[in-house]
Amino acid sequence: MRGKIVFLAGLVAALGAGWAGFPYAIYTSRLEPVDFSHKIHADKAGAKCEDCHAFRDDGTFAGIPTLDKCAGCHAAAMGSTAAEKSFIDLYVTPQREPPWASYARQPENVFFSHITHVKLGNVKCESCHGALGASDKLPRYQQDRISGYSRDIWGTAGRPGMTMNDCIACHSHQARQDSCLDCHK
Amino acid sequence: MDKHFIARGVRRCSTRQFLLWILPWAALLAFGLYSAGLCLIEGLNQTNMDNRFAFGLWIYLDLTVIALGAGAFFTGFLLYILKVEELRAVINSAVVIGLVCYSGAIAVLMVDVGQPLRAWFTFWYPNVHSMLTEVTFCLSCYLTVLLIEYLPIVLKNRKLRQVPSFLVFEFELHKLMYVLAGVGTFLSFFHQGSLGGLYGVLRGRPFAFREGLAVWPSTFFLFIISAAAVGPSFVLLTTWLVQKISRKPLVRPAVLQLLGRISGLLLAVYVLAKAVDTLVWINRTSPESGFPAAQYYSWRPFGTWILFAEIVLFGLVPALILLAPKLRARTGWLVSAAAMACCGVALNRFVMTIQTLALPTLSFDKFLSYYPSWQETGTFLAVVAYGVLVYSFSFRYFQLFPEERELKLEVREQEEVFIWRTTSSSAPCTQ
Amino acid sequence: MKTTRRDIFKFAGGSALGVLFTPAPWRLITDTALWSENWPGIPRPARGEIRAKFTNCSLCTAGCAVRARCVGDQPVSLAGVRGGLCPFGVTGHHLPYHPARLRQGPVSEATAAVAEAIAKCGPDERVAVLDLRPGRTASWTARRAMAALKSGLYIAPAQSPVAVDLSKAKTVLSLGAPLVERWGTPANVFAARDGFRLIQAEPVESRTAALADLWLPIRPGSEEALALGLAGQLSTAETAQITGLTELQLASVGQTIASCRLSLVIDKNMSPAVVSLNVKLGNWGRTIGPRAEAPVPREWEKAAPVTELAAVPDRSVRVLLIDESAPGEYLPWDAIEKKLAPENPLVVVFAWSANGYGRHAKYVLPTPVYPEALDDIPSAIDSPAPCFRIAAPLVAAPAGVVNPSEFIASLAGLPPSDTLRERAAAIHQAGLGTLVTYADAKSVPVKDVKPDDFWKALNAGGCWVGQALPPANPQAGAATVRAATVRERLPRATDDLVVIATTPPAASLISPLFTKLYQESDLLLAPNCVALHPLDAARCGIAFGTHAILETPNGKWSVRVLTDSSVRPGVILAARPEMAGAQGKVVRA
Amino acid sequence: MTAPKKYGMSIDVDRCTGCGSCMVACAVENNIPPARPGANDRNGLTWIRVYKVDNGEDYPGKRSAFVPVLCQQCGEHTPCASVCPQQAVDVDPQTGVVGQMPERCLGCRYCMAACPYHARYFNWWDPRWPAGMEKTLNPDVAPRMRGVVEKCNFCHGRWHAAKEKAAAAGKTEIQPGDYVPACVEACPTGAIRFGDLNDPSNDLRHPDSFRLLEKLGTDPKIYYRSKRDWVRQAGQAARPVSPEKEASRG
Repeated sequence: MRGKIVFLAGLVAALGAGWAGFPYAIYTSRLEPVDFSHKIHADKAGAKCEDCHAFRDDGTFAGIPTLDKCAGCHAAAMGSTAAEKSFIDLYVTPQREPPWASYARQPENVFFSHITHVKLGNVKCESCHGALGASDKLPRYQQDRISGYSRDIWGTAGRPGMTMNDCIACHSHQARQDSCLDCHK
Repeated sequence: MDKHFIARGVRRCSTRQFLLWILPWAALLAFGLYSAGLCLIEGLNQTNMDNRFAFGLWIYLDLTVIALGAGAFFTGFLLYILKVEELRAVINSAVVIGLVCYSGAIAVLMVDVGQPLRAWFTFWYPNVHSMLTEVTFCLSCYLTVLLIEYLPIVLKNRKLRQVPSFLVFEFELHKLMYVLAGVGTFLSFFHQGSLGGLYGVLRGRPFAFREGLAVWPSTFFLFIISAAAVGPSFVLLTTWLVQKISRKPLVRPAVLQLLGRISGLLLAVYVLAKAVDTLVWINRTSPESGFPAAQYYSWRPFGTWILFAEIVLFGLVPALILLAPKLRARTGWLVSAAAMACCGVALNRFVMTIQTLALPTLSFDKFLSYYPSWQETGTFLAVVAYGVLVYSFSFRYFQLFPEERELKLEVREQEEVFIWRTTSSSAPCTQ
Repeated sequence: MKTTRRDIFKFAGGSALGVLFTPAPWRLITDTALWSENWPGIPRPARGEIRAKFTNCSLCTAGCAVRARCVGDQPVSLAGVRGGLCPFGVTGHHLPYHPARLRQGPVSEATAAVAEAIAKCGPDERVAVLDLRPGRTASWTARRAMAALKSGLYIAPAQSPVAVDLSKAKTVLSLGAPLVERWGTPANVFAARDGFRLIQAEPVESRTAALADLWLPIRPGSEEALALGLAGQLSTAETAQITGLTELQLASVGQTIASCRLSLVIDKNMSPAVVSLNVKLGNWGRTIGPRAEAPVPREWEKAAPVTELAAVPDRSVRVLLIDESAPGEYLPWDAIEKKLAPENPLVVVFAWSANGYGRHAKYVLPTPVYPEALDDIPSAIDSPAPCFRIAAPLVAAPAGVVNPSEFIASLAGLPPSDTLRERAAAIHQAGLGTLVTYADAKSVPVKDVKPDDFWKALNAGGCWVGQALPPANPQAGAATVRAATVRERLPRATDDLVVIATTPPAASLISPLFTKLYQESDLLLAPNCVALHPLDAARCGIAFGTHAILETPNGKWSVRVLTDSSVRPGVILAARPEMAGAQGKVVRA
Repeated sequence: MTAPKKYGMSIDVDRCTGCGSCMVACAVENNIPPARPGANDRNGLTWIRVYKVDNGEDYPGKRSAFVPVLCQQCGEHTPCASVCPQQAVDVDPQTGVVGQMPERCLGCRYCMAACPYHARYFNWWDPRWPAGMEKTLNPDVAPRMRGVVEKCNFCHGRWHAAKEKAAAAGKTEIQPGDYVPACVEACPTGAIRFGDLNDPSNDLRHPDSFRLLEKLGTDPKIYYRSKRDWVRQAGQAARPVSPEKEASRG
C-alpha cells in the first residue's frame, strides 16, 4: 500500500514537472531593442507591409528595414513618446543598427522566397506572420535553449506557426510538394 | 562475500579469483570506450574509413556477431515452437549470447553513424524501401524481446527471488516465453535476411548485387539460413569453452551433439543454396550488368581461393563432419567443425562487406585497401570485452545451465575424489 | 516515517514512468537533433543584397574580364564574361584571406634604409627595379623613376617582341608552349582551337600534349634545336639526334607546317629562333606580327630603358627593389644574386606573401593582393592589337599595405599622380580603337565617348582595344640564331635527371581551395610533390608516395615522390618553378 | 504547374583540359571547405572530380584524357535513393535532380556504398575555413555539418535563385539562361554543357555519346562524348590490371 503511494507520488511529480515546468524552461525570452508599435506605423507611416518590409529590385526580400529607413522619418523626434526618444538617442544619432531579433528567421538550411508566395501564391502576410502588423506592442522574442531557433518557427507561439509541418501542410494541400530541396538549400 | 548471490547447489570460484578474471576485460572495455568516445567527439576522421571504404571493421563486426548471435532465436525457436526439450539445457546461455551480440552490435552502430543524435529519424521518417530501415526496426525490436527473455534469468537470482512480486512477475513471464520466442523468431528471420539484403540490393555494386526472389535478393535468404546454421554451432562452441574454463560439466554431451547435428543439417542446406546462387550470379546476374565475374578475382589478394574457402573449406567440410554421427561423437571433431562453421560465416560476411567495397567499379578506379585505425579496433575490442563481462557475471550469479546441478550430483555419486580435487583446486578456475 | 531504499526505487520508477507521458523526453531528442544542424563551428554566410561588379583579372597577362557576384560589397564568386576562368581566376577573391598573405611590413624602416643606401651608392653601383610583369602603367612609373635616379636601372624578364593571331592559324606547332594551360588569353585560344590543328612538341605529356592532335615526345631542352632544324639551320640527322625524334617524324612535321599557308610556330615566350622560323615560313604579317602597346602620355617618354637581367653587369646592383605584386615569369634567384653588389646589397621585395623572392630579401613589404589592387594588364602575347584594361579593386585593401609604384616614385621624387588616369586620358586623346564594356556587352569607338565616361567604363571592367600595328619590317625581332649557340645550350648528357616545372606553375599564393586539385584529388601536381617515371623511381629506389629529397643546382627540397608513366624517363616533373633545372636527382630522405 | 524538367549534362571529354576550374568553382558555389591537413583523395570533398584516365600504355605510347565525374543523377532505380533509411535522398519529379538533405542524414553512409560512381562524399571533419574566408561564403547554400553525406545537386541554390527571379517577373517558368551550374559556367573550353533533356532543341544526347557504367541500368543524366575508342571503353566496367601497372599510375 505504502509502496503504491510512493510510486504514485513519483508519477505525479514527473507529470507535473513535465507538463507545467518544462515547456517554459525550454525557452529563453528577451525584449526587442526598441518598443515599436506596428499599429501606429501602419496608421501613420505606411498603409502596406511592403512599405517598410520591402522587396529588392531582383525580387529578394529585404526583411526588417535598416536604420536609414527609420531615420528617414525619425531623424528628429516626431512625437513625444519616451520610446521614440530612446530609439533616436540609442540608435539613430549614433548610427547604430538596432539588434532586432527576427521572430520568423528560418534556419540557415531553409530557402524561403517571399516574392514567390506573395506574388505567385497570393499568400497574405497575416496567414504566416499572424496579426503582428496590427499589434501595438512587440511580443517578447522567445528562443529555444537547445536548438537556438525562434519559437515562431519551432514550437507553437500562439500565432500561426512557421514550422516545417506548417509549410508541408499548405504545400501538400496545394500539391506543390516535390522534394526536400524545394525549400531546403 | 557475494556467496548469497550465487545459486544454491552450484559452486563458483572465490570473489578474488573472479575479480582477477574480470580485471583485464574491464581494462580492455575502458580502453575501448575511450576510443569510441574519441570517434564520437572528434568525429569519424578518427577512423580509417573514407568515401570509398564507407563501411569498415564495424559493419563487418555487426554482420558477424549478429549471425553468431542467431543461436538465441534459433534455439528458442526449436525449444518453444518445435518442442525440442533437450535444448532447455542451453537456452539461457543462448539468450545471454544473443543479448550480448545484439546489444553490442547496436552500440557499435551508434558510434558508426556520423550523427547519432539523429538516429531516431529512422523510426520517425522511415523509408520502407530501405533494407537498413528493416534492419533497424527488427534489431531494436528483437533487442527488447531479448531483454524480456533475459529478465526471468535475472529474477531467478537467489537474492532477487526474495522479493515476492518479482517471483510472481517472473512466473508470468515464463508463461509468455512461447509468444516471445515466436515473435523473436519472426523478427530474427527478418533482420538476418535484411542484413543480407543490405548488400544484395546494391545494384551499383555488381559484386554484391543479387537478383531477387519476391521483393528480396537471394542474399536475404542465404543470410537467414547461414545464421540459423551457425547459431547453434556458436552456442555449442561457447558452452564447450565455458566448460573448459570453469572446469565443470555444464550440459550433457548429447545436447552438444544435438546442436552439432542441427547446425550440420542447416549448413548443408546453406552450402547447396550458396553454390546455386553463386553459379547464377557468375553466369547471369553479374555479366548482365556489364561485369564479367572473372575480373573480381583478378585483383590480388582476392583470388578464387576465397570462393573455395567460403563454400567448401568452411562450408561443406564442417557440414559433413557434423552430419557424420561417428565424428560428431568425438568432442574434438565436433568443436573444431563448429569453429570452422563460424569461420565460414565470418568469411562470408567479410566478402560481402569488405571485398565488395575494395573492388573497383569504374575502369579508372583503383583497387582499394583498408586497415582499421586503433580507434576502430579499440571500439571493436570494447564489444568483445563487454560480451565476456556480461556473460561472466550472468554465469556467476544466474542459472545459465539448469542441468549443471544435477550433473554435479551425478558426478559426486560417481567419484568423490574427482569433486574433491576440483573444488579445492587453486588452479585459475575462473567463474 | 523513514524512507527506505525500496521507497527511493519505487519513487524513481514512478517518475520514470510519468516522464514518458510528458512532452519533455520527446522534445529533448528533437531539440538535440536540431542542435546538430547548427552546433558551434558551422559558419553562417552573411546575407544581403546581391550585386554584380565587373573587373579584369590581373593574376596573369590574359587579363580575363570578370563578373563578380557580391553580397553587399563582398565578392562571393567570380565568373568569366567571355567563357570560363582558370582555377586561379575563379578563386581570386580568396587571396586576401590566405593564411600566408602578408598584411604588415617594416615600411618606414625600409624607406629609410633604401634612401640611405641610394645616397651611399658608389659610382659604379646601381639602384635597380626588377619588374616581373613589364608593360604595366606601374612599370612605366618605375622606369621614369629609374630615369630620374642617376644610377637607376630597370630590369624585366625578356618580353616577346611579337604577338600571334591564333584565330588565323590553320596549323599550330607548339614547342612546349602550354597553349591550353594559361598561354595567351584562354577565351581567344579556345575560341580559335577548333580552327587549327595542334602539334605539341614536349618532353612530358602535359595537358596541352594530351589534347593536341599530335604529340611529339622530344628530349628536354631540345625545343630550340627543333625550331632550327625545321628552319633548315641544322641537318635533319642532327636534329633527330638532338630531339630524339625520327627523321620521318621531322620530315612530316616540316612538311605539314610548310605546306599549310597559315601555319604558326610558338613556344613559351616566342624565342628568336621560333620567330625567325615563322618568318621563314612566311607567317609574318599573317599569323604573327609585331606586338603593340597602348599609348602613354608624351611626358612619360623619358623613361629608363628595359634591361634584361642577363645584360646587367655582375655584382653591380647595390639596391634591388623587386616588384612581385603582379605575378609574372619566374627568374631563378641565383641568376639575380649574381648581379648584387658584393658588400651589403639591399634587397626589398614587394609581395603578397613572403614565400617568393621574399625569402632572400632584407625587407618584404606587403602589397594589395589581386582583388584589392588597382593595376592595369598589358596586352597578352596572343593579341596583335594593343589593349588597356584596369583591374578595378573589388574589396578594400587592409591598412599597412604599400603600392610598389608609389613607393618607387617617391624614392625618385616623382610628383604623386594618378598615372592610370593620365594614361587613360592619353589613350582617349589618341582617339583610336574601341571601348568594350562587358556589363552591357557593347563596343563603341573611343571617339564617341567622353573622357570621364571612358575612365568610368574602364573602372567598371571595360577594355580599350586599339588597332594592330602594320607588319612593317618582316625581320622585326627575328634575330638570327646561330646553331652553335643552341648546341652549347643543350643540357649536357649526365646521369642526372632533368627537372621540368609543370604548367601552370604553383603560384606563391593560391586559394586554399586548391587542395581540391592536388590533395583531395590527384588532378594537379602538388607544390610539395614531384613525378617520376616508375622505372626512374625504381632506379632511385623510391616507392610511390614516399618522401625524398630533390637536389638541383638551385637548392634542395623535401618532396613527396609520385610515379606516373606519362612522364618521360629521365625527367622529374616538379610543380614549383624554382625547382626546374638541367640537373637534378632524387635521393631517399 | 510547370512542365516537368529533366536536367542533364553533356561533357565532351575531348575538350576537357583538366584545368580543374569546375572543381574549385563547385567548391566556391557550394561552400565546400578546403581540405584538412590529414585529408587525401579518398576522404576529401569534391562534388565534381576530374579523373585522369589513360589508355594503359607506357611512355611514349601513353595517352591521357580527363573525365569529370559528378553525381550522375540516376533516373531509374536510383541506387542511393532507395537505400537511405530515412528519406534524406529523393528524386525531384519536377527537375529529375537527385537531392541530398544533409539535415535529415544520419551519416550511415549506406548510400555511398551503393553509388557506383563514388559521387557521394562524407564530411569526416567539421567544416573549417581560414580566418576571414567565411566572408566569401555563398548565402544561397547552407554549409554542412560534420558527419553527413553530401553530393552534387546541380547547384540547387542557383535553381532557387532562378525560380525567385522568375517569380519576381510574375512567371512560373524560369529562363534557361538563368539556371546554369557553377561547373558549366566555369569551364573555359565549354566542355560541359547543361540543359533540359526533355527539350528537343538541345543536342545534349548526341548519337556518339556514352554514359558511365550504362549496363547497370541506372539511366544517368550525364552524357559523355569522345571520338577516342579507349576513352569510350574507360567509361565502362573495370578491366583487370596487373599490380605493377596499377602502381605505375601516378
